[in-house]
Amino acid sequence: MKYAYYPGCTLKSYADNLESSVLAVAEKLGIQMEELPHWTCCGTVFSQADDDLVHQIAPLRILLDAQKVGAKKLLVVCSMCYNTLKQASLLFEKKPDKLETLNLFLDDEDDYLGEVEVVHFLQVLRDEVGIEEIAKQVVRPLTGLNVAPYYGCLLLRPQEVAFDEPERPTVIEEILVALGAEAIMDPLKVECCGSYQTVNNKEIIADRTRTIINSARSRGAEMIALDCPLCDFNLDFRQKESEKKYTDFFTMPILYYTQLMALAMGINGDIYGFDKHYVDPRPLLKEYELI
Amino acid sequence: MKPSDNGFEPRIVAFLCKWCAGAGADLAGVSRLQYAPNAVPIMFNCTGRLDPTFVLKAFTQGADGVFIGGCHPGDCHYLTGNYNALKRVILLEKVLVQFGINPRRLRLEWVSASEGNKFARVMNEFSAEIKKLGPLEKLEVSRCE
Amino acid sequence: MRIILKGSKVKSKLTEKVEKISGQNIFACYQCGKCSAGCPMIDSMDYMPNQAMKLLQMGAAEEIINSKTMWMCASCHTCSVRCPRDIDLSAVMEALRLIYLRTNVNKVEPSQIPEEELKDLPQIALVCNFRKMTR
Amino acid sequence: MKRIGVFVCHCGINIAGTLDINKIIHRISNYPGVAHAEHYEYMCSDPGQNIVRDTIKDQYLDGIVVAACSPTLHETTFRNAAKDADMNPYMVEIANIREYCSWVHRDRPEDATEKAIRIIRTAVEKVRRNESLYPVKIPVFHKCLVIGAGISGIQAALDVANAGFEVILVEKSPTIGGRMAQLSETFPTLDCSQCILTPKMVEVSRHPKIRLMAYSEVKEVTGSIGNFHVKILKKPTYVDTDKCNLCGECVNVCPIIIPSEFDRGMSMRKAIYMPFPQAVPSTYCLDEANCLGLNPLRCSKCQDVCEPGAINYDMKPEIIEEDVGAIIVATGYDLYHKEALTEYGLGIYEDVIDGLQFERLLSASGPTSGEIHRPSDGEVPKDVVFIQCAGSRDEKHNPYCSKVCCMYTAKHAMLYKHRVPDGQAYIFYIDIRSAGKDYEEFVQRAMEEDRILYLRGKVSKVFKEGEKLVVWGVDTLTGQKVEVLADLVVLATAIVPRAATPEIVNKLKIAADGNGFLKEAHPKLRPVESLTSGIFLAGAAQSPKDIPDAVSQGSGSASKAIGILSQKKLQHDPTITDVEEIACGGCGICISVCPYTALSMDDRRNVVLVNDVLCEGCGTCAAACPSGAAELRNYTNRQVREMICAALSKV
Repeated sequence: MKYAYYPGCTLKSYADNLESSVLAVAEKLGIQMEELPHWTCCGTVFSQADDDLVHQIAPLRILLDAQKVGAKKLLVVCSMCYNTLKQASLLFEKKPDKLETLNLFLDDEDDYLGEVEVVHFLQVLRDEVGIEEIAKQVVRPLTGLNVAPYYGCLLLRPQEVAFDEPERPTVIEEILVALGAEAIMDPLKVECCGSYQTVNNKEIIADRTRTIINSARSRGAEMIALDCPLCDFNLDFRQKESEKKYTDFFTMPILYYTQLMALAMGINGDIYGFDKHYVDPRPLLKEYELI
Repeated sequence: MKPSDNGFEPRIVAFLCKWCAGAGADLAGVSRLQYAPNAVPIMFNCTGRLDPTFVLKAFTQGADGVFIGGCHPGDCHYLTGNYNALKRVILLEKVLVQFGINPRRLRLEWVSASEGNKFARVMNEFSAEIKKLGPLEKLEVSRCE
Repeated sequence: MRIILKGSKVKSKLTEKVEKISGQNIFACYQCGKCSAGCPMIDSMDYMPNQAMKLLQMGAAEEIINSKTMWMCASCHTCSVRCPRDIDLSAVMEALRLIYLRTNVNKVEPSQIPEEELKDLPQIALVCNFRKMTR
Repeated sequence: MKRIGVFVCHCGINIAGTLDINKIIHRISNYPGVAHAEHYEYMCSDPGQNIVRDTIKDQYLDGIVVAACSPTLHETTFRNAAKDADMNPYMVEIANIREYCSWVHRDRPEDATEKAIRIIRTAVEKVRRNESLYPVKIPVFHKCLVIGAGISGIQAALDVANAGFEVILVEKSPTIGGRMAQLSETFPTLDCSQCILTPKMVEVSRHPKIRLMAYSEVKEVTGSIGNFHVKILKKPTYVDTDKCNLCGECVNVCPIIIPSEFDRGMSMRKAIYMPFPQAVPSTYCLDEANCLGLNPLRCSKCQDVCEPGAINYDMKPEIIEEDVGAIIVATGYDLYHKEALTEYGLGIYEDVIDGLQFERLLSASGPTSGEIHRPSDGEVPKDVVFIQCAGSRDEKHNPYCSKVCCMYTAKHAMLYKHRVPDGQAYIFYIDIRSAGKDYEEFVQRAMEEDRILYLRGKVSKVFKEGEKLVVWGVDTLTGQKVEVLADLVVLATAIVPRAATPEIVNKLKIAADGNGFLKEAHPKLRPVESLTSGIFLAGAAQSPKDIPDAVSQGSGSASKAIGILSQKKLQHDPTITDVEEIACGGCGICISVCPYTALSMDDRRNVVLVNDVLCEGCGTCAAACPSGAAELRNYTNRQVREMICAALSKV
């Protein structure tokens, strides 16, 4: 399994523990990920304006890069990048006239032919590797650990980009169960964390985070596993604000699902990056004798 | 092209379905609406009967314009006849261009049985338009004597 | 305050612009309120999303352009996936933001964000926010 | 050459006031083929008609043109006059020179006169090539097939049978009664559904003119109006009705337990079962798909215990063939599959149920004997949320309004309050559609007397929190987001056509609309007829309907069927298409454009055949035929071309 890989900015900085754990897990499972040589910003959010083609140039350049290296599939890990690139690729597929305009605009480049498929890492794990194969690689099962998966918005919405049932996704649950953990069904797992409002409205995020964490806790979760760096920031770092605002609020560790995978697969501890979280997961993991 | 006030009176054939456009024309009559007398009606049960060659025949026989009046979409007495007429007209417009006939000389209108006003109006509009276009001269025509 | 309706107002330029930018038919909304019922940000909005749609139908440009609603929207698409009329409400909100931003003003001034906040915030949050809130 | 007579009517001054009658007569007399031209003040009057009759005879005319008013007014008058003079009525043509000419060109009399002459000439050209036509006559089988024995089909069958005609009533399931048998009480009167339905079911089973075939399916239909040939598959019930004494021992011993379809999974049934105690025909049915095996060596518990020996594992499916004159299709509805409404948790939360499930809970004969217990733990729910338009009026599911949900939801909430007086019912609605006799009053009563809380907004999400269901809704009237902690959620899921409807559509060669409901011939004027003559529609198979509407349409379709069955022979307008076999290339284009399936391919000879009965004479096939083989009678290509020439001729 060989893929062209687009990391995006945040995986190289804030979320380097996501990237390192993804790469380690991928290596273990035989997924070859070749980073695009000259990647640029994806634009972070897909422009929903019908009259705003300029904003599609950033994702187009990336798809073009993938085409240049001969990739059929472009593997994305960050869910915001995934959403932007997937929506852009679908737009080019559905509205060839727009693609043509952009191709003409980028006249010193090759034309993008509209054939690169954007896939998310979770999709590869579920459809290409298979949940059973993941289970086989587990050497240190996360037995007894109660984990609530959290999906956020951009993997599931809009409907066209969703590779799982938008209202009731299960892919992270399936992986957690394969790792030996208890997957806690939380209906708020598809609720929004407040996203970019975190920059100028962190009060709201403090509320959202509290609601989501309390819902997971009330169902017996001890930690939340997620996949989006922005959700991670809001649910993890913004717990600081929740603590400030609500005296009855108790923090909960937030981890990337890939960190748990790496842990369960017995991969060298340097790549976990547990120290990067606001809420330290290590006491909990120690309790279960996982570290 | 000749000016419209040259006294030219175009000859027009109007194919009307009897359920909608024909009934609309009846209503125009009962309401005594006055309109241009250029079009001679030929009645069908349904515009679905409109063989494209009828339109070509009319042009070769000296018609300056051909009008087709059918039921509004969804109202066809025979369910889908008017859709067939529409498809044929779209094709005919392309064919007419090939023959050097201005496709504006062919006009399809949906006229319901209650639209006497509309029938009179489109008759006037179409006659005026054909007047403006002038007689159909580009064809070697042998007018029926 | 009473909103004075007239034909010229209902056929509002703003609504027309929103429809053009978003590609959505504002008048398709039949006001079931499902968007509002599921909206995660609604507690911070002055008009609920369905009310914003109604104001757009009425052509109440003032009310809508001065409203907080579109700025509180987090583009989570929950409304869009559940709308029974298949309206992409998220795109409507984007259009409203753009109409404001295209007058060349910022909603969020990047230079005003405190230094220590900037230190913490991941790029993804900043770029995302500026894409939505600045010109 | 044929001798054509032309009769120009003055219509007082209506025609003569504008048109120059003398000029018309003069020009027409000279027109080829015109043997005689004549005018009179009022041609439609008795003396005028006498002139027509006498002249036909005196001048040995072959055809006539009456230049007068619109054919809608007096075409029949003059055709009858011609008939009196031994002329075929189809040799009469009307030239409309009043509505189409004199009335609308009063200010231009000269041009109008020329136009009138052209109009008359086109009529002359047409009638010169008209042929005498005689009505198509078709024999009729005086028997009616009714497919589906819900309330609509039952009503249709009874009406046809009471008119004295034989009826074959085919029902797919082991009992008749359909959806109405599942209902508890009915709006707006709250009378018990079974109480008013079961007498009708019994009447059907005892009616000497009705042959009831339950547990049967229509396999094949051929032929056309008056002469349908149907093959019906009678599935084996493995129970001999004559021997069975309804002791029920077989049910007691049957080891197989599966969810009951009749109770919509709210209770269980055995593999040998009776859907409900009042079932008609009143007998047991062994469900082949779930039985451990019809091989007596496998289980045979029911056979062993049956004293009268009514159980017969050797029963075989039978094909029964019948000839009928008319068919009524009343195949009913299903509810939209609940798994599709993922945001409401239907399909995973036991306490989110659909309207029919709630009917079973309310029903005195239901699994809870009419007491309200929620499925998960049997508790009596104290807060019940009803969600309307669940999958209806929704572009992502079904775009149409399911019509009955507003009313039955009001009824559900009301009946719930009657059963659980200290409970609270909440109804989330978008609009209340209560158009119907006493319907609005009923809904108001639910609000005023039973204090049901109507909230104007759609629910966005339902999820479980402990023992409760959290309902996230909105009240758009106050502009407030609301949350209800409910014990039970009832979804008014959309009404959709039965899953087997496409199959029925194919077998009967009728049409379905975009939503899969059976399509009527005209949405306003022919609402009970299908697009195929002799096949009629009844009940919710055509569109969502409540009981009174379903019964009305059942009666309506019955009266349409009786209209056919009561005739010795059917008559049909002979203005239809003929296909000239020598010219027909067998391309089949005409078949594809015919809206009435009146054309078919004779595969052996590779030519198209016309079904005289089904052809309505629109002429679409004639216009589409590339070889000119298909010709509409009295509107042939030749005729139209000559008419075009006449219309453009110099006056």
